[in-house]
Amino acid sequence: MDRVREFLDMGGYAAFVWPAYAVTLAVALLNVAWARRALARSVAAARRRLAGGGDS
Amino acid sequence: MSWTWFHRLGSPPYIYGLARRLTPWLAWPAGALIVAALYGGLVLAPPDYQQGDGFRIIYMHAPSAWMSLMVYTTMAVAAAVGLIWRIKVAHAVAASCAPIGASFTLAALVTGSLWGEPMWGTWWEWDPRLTSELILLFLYLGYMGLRGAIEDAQRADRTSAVLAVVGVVNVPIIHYSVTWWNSLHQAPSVMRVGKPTLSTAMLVPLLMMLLGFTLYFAAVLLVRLRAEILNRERSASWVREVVGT
Amino acid sequence: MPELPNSTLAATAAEPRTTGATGEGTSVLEAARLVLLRDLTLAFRRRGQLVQPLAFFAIVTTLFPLAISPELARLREVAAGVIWVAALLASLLALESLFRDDAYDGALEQYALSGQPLTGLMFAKTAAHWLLTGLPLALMAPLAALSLGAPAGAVPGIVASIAIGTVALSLIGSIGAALTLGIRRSGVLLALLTLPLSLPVLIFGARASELAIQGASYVAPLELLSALAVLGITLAPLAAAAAVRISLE
Amino acid sequence: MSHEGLEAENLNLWRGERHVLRGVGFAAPRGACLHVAGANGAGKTSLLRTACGLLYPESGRVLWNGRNVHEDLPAFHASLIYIGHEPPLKADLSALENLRFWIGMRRRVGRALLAAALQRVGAAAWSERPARTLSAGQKRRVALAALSLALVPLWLLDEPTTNLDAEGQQLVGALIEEQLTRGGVVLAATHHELPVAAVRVRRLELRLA
Repeated sequence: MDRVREFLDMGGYAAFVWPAYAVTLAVALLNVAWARRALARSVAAARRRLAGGGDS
Repeated sequence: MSWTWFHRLGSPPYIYGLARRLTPWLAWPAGALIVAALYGGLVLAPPDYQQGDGFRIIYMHAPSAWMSLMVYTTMAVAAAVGLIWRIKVAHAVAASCAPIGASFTLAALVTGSLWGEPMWGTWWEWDPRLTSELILLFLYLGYMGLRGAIEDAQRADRTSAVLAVVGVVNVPIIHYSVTWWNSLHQAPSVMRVGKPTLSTAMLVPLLMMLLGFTLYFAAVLLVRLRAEILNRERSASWVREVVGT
Repeated sequence: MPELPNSTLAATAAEPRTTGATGEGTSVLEAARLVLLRDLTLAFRRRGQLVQPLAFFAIVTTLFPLAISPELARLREVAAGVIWVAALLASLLALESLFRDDAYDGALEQYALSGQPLTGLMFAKTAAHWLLTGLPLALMAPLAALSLGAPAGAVPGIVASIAIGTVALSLIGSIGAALTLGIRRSGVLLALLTLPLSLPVLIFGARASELAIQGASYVAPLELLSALAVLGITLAPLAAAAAVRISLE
Repeated sequence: MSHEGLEAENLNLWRGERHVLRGVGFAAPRGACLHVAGANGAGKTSLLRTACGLLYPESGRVLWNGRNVHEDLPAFHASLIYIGHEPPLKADLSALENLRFWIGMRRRVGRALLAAALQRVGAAAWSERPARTLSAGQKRRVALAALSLALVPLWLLDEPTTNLDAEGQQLVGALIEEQLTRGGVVLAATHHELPVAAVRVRRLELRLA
């Protein structure tokens, strides 16, 4: 338990290290989510276009 | 000019299919590398003798900064290719890059600031790297602003491509001028903590992280690319196949 | 139609490339001169607009003593920065109209279809912009500098740095103006595109002015500034021409 | 195979989501006038702008004297003049000044030539007035003067007779006939009839998408 606490404490730098990791990994995960959402939207839009008829 | 050559390299259905097949081959190694590097960086690597555990921010800051520049370069190269050879897929690549690059530039700024507070004693230091990173963020914002302001998709592609190319020519000049400016104004009394010298145990996780983020970028790019290709595609036949109506 | 020499036309029709060689056609330099002349003529027909950037520059530099302190000693420390930021913004202010009228009345289209290299014509337009904003700003900057506590000895350095720096600013601005063609209410976007790219000019220019105010040698930053201007002269018209062509698509 | 004149093959052009030109092709050999007809929005202007190389078609090509125009755009542009809906006149310059700058970019013209051209289109009386004060028809006439001065083999005219009175329309016809007699090529997009002898006119009908 102490080792976990020590690890989480980051030698007193916890207030800086963990937010840095959180921000960067959040950006990384958000980018995955955004990309997947963009793809889903484009697929839906393409379906609508095709279903909407016409040749465009 | 050979149009057949264009068609093969810039063929949207071909690239779309390739992107779909390639994505998992990039995404899984990327995830594995990043997780392994996290363990290596947070647990295995010893604390820095000067900065203690604070140096571990490097494992997030350096990849973010690396992404911000690499993505911008990728974007500019794709934009130039699209501009010169009028390849739609290349413009789709450039369009996919911008939001990824901008978000990681922001991450690099935030992590840089979080690193600066314990090391320099201030949340913001007009350090040449951070300043350049800030300007890079403005360049991304300008690029996305320009793209968003133009309604016609084709014109948005080509106009923003010119901006990306102009920007990439300027990035080194900006960085040089900022470094030059910084060297003039550095107060000699402030004791500056140097970047840590990395031992092997520190360096290996960093390199893994950089590689992991590069693969990660490629994977995310390919997903976005598929979306952008679909947005640009007008001929129905192959789209019908891939979206399955 | 006695005024049209038929023989010339026959030659032109058969071989379009000879238009430049027969002596009848207009050279690039001549065409660029015409563009420059046209822009200057137009500007002087609307003198009111000509004064606007200068008045803006004067007002901004007046604001600083009011906002900081009337002590010349304190103002002297920031004088170079104030003058440069004001000059940067004043130059930016005049940019929006650089291509707007030409795009609106079809002149850009005619430039693009003139058979002349559009790059050269863009350079001429930028030169006109500099003559109408950069040069007057450079001539006015000493007044602002003196009012901010700079010594008289600093005048040559400040004039030189603003004159050379605004060349680069006009060139960078021409790219931004060309990129934002056809966008409604493009003012803020233009600033967002142009200002980050202008950063090196600001850094070297302000440094040269600062050294001039301190009475030190300002040759090094002035050389860097000149290098930027030369780089801009070679590359910026290319980018502006590309952007203009795209705006016509 | 090389042809003298302007040709287009299988042009396909999109504007945003609209498929404006669908496989349009034409041949306008020297001495011929191509009348591009069609309803508003049928793509007449787009066709002219594609023909002069401003727009890049998705597929197809435009050939001038048998060569793809995009191979050497400046040379192609030096041999054409394009006049859009609105004559490209600066509001603050006089008709004469406008003409001097416009044509001067392409070839040297002296005062005498400019004056003669303006005289011919009936602009002598108001050639010193700022373009801002001119009527739409008067501006058109200035554009006609530019046409007669340009000395180029290819004319691309968008609605050349709009805003002109009967006499002005006859003038358009006469200018086009002269251009054809010289062996020039004229592309004229209009939904009116062209005041040109029918034997020299080929008609290209664009249909609404």
